[in-house]
Amino acid sequence: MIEEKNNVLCPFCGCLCDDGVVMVEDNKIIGTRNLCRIGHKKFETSQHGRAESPRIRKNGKLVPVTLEEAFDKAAEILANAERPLFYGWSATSVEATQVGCMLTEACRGSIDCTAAICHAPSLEAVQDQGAPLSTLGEVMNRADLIIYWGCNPMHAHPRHMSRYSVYPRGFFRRRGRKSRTIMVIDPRQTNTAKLADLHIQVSPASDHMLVHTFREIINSYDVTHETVSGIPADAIRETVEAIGQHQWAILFFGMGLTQQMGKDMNIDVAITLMHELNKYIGTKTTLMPMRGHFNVAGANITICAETGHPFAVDFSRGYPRYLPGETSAMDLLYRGEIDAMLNIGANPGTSFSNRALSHMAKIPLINIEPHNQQLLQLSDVVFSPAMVGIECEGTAYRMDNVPIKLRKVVEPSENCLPDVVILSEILKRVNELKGKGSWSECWGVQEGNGEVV
Amino acid sequence: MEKLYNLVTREERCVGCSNCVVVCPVNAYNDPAVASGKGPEQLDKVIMCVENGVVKILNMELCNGCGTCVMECPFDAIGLEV
Amino acid sequence: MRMTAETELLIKNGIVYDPINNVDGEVMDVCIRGGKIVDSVSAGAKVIDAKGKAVTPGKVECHSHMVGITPTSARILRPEDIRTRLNVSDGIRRAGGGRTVPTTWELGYEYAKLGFTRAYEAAVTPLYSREAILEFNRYPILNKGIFILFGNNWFVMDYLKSKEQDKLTAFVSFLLKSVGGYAIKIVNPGGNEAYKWNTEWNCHHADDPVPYFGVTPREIIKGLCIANEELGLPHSIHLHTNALGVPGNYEVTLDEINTTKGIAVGSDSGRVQNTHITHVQFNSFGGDDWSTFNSKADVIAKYINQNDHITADSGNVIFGDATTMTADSPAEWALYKMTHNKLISNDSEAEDGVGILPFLYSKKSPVHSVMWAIGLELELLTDPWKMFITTDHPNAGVFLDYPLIYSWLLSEKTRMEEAEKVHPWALKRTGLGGIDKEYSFYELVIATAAGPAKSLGVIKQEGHLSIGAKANVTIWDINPLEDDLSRDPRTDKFATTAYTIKEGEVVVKDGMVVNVPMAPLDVAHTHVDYEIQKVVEDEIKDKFKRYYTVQFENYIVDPDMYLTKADKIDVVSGKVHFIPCATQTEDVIK
Amino acid sequence: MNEIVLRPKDHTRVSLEAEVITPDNFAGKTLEEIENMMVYPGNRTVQLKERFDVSGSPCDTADDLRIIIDGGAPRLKRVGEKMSCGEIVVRGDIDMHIGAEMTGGKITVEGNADNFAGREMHGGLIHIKGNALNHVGGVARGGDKGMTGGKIIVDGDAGDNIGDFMYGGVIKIKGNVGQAAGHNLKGKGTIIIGGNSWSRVGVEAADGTILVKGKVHLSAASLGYGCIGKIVKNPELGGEVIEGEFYELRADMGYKPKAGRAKVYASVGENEHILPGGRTSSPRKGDMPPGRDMLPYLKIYHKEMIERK
Repeated sequence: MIEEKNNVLCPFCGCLCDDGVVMVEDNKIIGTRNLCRIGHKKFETSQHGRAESPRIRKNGKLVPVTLEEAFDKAAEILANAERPLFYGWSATSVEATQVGCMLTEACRGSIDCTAAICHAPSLEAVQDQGAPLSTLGEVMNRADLIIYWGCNPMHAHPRHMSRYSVYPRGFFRRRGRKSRTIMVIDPRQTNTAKLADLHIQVSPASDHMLVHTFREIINSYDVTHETVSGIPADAIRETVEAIGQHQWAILFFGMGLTQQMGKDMNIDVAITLMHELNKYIGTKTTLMPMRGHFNVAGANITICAETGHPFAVDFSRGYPRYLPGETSAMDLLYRGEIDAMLNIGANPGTSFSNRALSHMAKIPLINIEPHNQQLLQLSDVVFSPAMVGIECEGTAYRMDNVPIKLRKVVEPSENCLPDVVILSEILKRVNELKGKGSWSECWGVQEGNGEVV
Repeated sequence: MEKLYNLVTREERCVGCSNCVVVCPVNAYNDPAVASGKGPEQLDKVIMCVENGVVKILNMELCNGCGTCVMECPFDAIGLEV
Repeated sequence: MRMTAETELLIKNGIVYDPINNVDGEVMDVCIRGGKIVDSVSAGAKVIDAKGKAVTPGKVECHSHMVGITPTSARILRPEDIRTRLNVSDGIRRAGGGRTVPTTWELGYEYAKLGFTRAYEAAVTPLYSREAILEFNRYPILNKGIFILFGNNWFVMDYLKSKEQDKLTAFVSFLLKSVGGYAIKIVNPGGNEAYKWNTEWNCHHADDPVPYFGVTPREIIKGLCIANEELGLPHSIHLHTNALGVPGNYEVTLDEINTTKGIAVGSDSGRVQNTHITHVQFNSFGGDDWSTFNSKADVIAKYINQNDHITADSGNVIFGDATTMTADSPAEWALYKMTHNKLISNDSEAEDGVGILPFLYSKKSPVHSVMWAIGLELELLTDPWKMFITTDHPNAGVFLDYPLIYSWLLSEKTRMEEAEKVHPWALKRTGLGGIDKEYSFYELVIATAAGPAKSLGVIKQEGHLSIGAKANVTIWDINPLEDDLSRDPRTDKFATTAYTIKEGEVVVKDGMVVNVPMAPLDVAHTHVDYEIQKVVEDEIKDKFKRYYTVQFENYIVDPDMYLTKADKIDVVSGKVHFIPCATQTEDVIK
Repeated sequence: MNEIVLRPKDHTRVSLEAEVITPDNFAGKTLEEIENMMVYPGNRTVQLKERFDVSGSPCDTADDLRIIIDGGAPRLKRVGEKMSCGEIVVRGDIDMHIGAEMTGGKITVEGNADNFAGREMHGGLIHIKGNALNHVGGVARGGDKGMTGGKIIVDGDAGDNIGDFMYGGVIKIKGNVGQAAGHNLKGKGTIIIGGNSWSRVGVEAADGTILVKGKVHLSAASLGYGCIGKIVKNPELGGEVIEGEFYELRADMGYKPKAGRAKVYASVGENEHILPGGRTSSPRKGDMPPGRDMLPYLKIYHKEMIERK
């Protein structure tokens, strides 16, 4: 008989919608309600094409093996590696990331999450300028100006506008869509732009110029050129005045600003603009990055609480080090320094550069991935875990860093263990291989002498 | 009195963003959860909801044909047909 | 070695200091069995020779920002801070580092080395309490608890606006139980809600109404204090008054702590006060602006000495780099306009906000020097049972520098040497020059161990060495009877304990962490009669449906997933029952 | 000048962290002691003699000791870190953090250097004859003070973020430069660029001066539209006079307390597009390069990467 599970969290995008309803009949997912098309697809196809047991590559072919053998092989690869990399952590639970940090420290490798190729520039900009942040509820209850800059929620976060920012009736915005102004700044006429009141079609790759012009007008400098990045200067002046008329504004930004030329400088300048709007114009403005994966914010926060830095942390000298440009996953792979890699909760097969993938093909690669994804051709040890949020519980962080508990909807198949258990087993074996004390000889760095970077 | 119009959905275009569900004044009036963006709880008092990722009409008789949902759907996956 | 029922420990002829039992430096033995202090021990017990060493109960940290969204956002903000102090993992300790915002593991080790066995996280927004609990589960050795922010909560202000005190009490009981909190924390009541509208708005004094809700901070403080006493919570309300860091704010402080004067204490947890005012150094400023800035520590100290319904913690300033992080976002915005350092401010829906900003306290600055003097003046003029030593870590300073504060309190000579090095205002604008009082070792133990334990309502099980108490004992390589602490206050000896014993298990030995047990988190479970709870819960569910973006069922912290290591403090009609968590304190995954 | 010669042998792809290779460490030590010093490839610890052939004559005082790394060491990091005197000569390429946080002495690199050359430097001289990559004279992420003194000369091209969060000292680059030269330039630092500079020059700079002899690709709006105060002839910068006429532009006005005093000198000959109504302010172009020719710093990347097999 059909059983309806309520308040199920959708483990896909940064919205982490927690009002999903999933219909289950004797451990089979039949349908969902309230979830968008992407969320529905994740639940619907979660039980298709799943490997029954771990697989190891033997002379070119992935052969199913027992759990014990797979754990031993994985631990042996990681324990002997000179420069292992632990990548991913964005589509798994926070508890797994905590064990992952201990595993990285035990193997003295480097840990990085998918933010390195997504919102790392936002985190770097926060480290230079700080940021005025808020939660999504504040946006629903107070915001009367929503700015989407360089992101397209109708495609990437379908329920974002209807659940949090534009259509809900908030405490102080009782008329919902009518009590809010929507502004979209995007070179393309996207579907989000169709719903906007004002669409600023900036010319590609010159958002930095536009933000600077906003700041110039606010700091009462005159704009000498008549068109800036494709927009007439007086149109920009009207926009700034329009922003000034509102009480509470929120800037959502995505890959359009972070992965453009200038990377973290675009966000640096956008945050300075937010501070100046708060200071000079008096409109309370806040900022929120549209995080992609459902737990990338959780990965950043957990790695930061455990090791002190949000991503790209290197333990090769025994203590945590953070220097994007030297220790992030892309730098290490691009220079070919990595000699063993563990990937969990991410799909580098589609998102890494060819140069990095060509190096990953040469090194032993452990992949914890339920489905058959592109990275399978390169991986040597493949675990098929229980999917977080569908087959096992865990905690995930929404795009505004609010932690919510993921629910278990169906039972996993017999050989599929949760990520936490897989990583703890590997950690136990790595400790044995390394010998309890192997990491206890201090490498000449005593506690408290701070001169070491 | 027989209705002069009919709500039509084109499921292949729908993304399941539930803009139409939330913006519809009838849904918002009948179910406070929908008024604040969440999924409907009383399915009998709501005109449409998102099921299996796409929009699905539940109670056609509640609709008064104001067309707000048609305006707010960027993929025009929902329409009014006379 | 695992803590089993019959492991025994004997601390031979140490110099024992136990203020609760007025033991001031008597040479006695302390026997420990099964994690509790007992009267006698068999011959086979392990012996620690504490001859010529001071034996004191474990210290209690009553106010510090360690876990939750605030410190972790500060860790993201300040990668340069962790580079100042780096530790390699040595098998037992995990790698980590950091000074103002250390990693969670590092905090546990360093606090245990300073002799602390219990610590409380000072400000957590209920929406983010799941993160604080997740990080506390990774916080070794110390017992822990969380203060939940109520000062700007929409539900609280709604019930106060409609004058329904019993519904407010039921709501407080529900929220503390459902998000794993221990005590009520009020920060800048009303001011953060005003800040959420505009960065310049704030509630500047006790009768300044909150926009839309129309409730004044005085009503918020009074309402929450009555709710706290009706529920009989182990700790009183933890109050951070309005107008922090503004010259002339001592009047606001006096006015706000006067409002809760008549309310009777409703709990038998051993506490006397019904209000605990926190980091009071920031709130005893005199003068009208920064040029006429002076200290009003004597007025505040006199008030606290005369009234028993108040305890406080000092919040001393320590010169050097610090990271100000507080839920008082208007104060952080004012700091931001002054210094232009990088500011993170985060407003959470229908609850409180937070502000984080790096800050440098310099000896050359007249204002910082006066703040340094105010902190010391408060401690020297107030009864140590009512004024505990903290630096509101890391707002005014870092907990690693506590021995520096002890040296300034123990020896007037060191204090005056430091006063010479700082700006002359420190002596001109405050009364520090005229005070020649010096703390004795006994008073120091009161202000760091017995006092906070009593004020926080845990005096029944720890904070003293009488029979049946938890065996949280610290042994110092200091002999207060012979060594003249006023001549040489031995800051290095205070920096690490000779032994820290946590429930009968030696955790720190000569400054090295030797054992890492996981201690439980305290959660306060209070009971309200059923109908009020039913009515309030329905109202909460309806409000959640309309004005929150998290479902009501997903808001409540699931006990069997997060609070597996939580001690339940059950309060039934004012009586406090302590129910230890089911699982023994087993080791963390090594 | 006593010399110690280190000849690199069998360097693997994993970079070797050798912050012990500084004249201060080598002074007063015999050859055996130097050979037994620890260097750190990946998470291993290896003695110096396993990766270098050590020869030469040690001496007691550091300031007349010269360390020669004979041959290319493209995977040798943190050489000359925190050195205060003496000299290091690298006959070939070198990896990251060359001369980081150094307070004195001289480093010459005859090949190319990787990122973070001269990071958070306080004094001394670094002369790179080949190309340098990003963050020359830069800052470790999150810090608020980059290079505070000393001099860096790069004969070839350089990458992005030259001298970010710079507080003092001089950076002279003869070739082209990537984007954001002088990003967040806080103190009296001076950057002299011989070739072209990519966009975002002097963005968020509060003080200090940047001189670009070649073409400045436009992006920072304030730069392009700031008041073109005057044309300066032969400005005197970094202790030397530079011939030629330069527009004196106001770099990013920033709102920081001592903001708006940063100056950017762009040569008159090649930068007429900066003037109001100039060519690149046309709507279509924006910040994209005129043609799809290889971006200057990408050229550096590929050349380095191909050689570094």
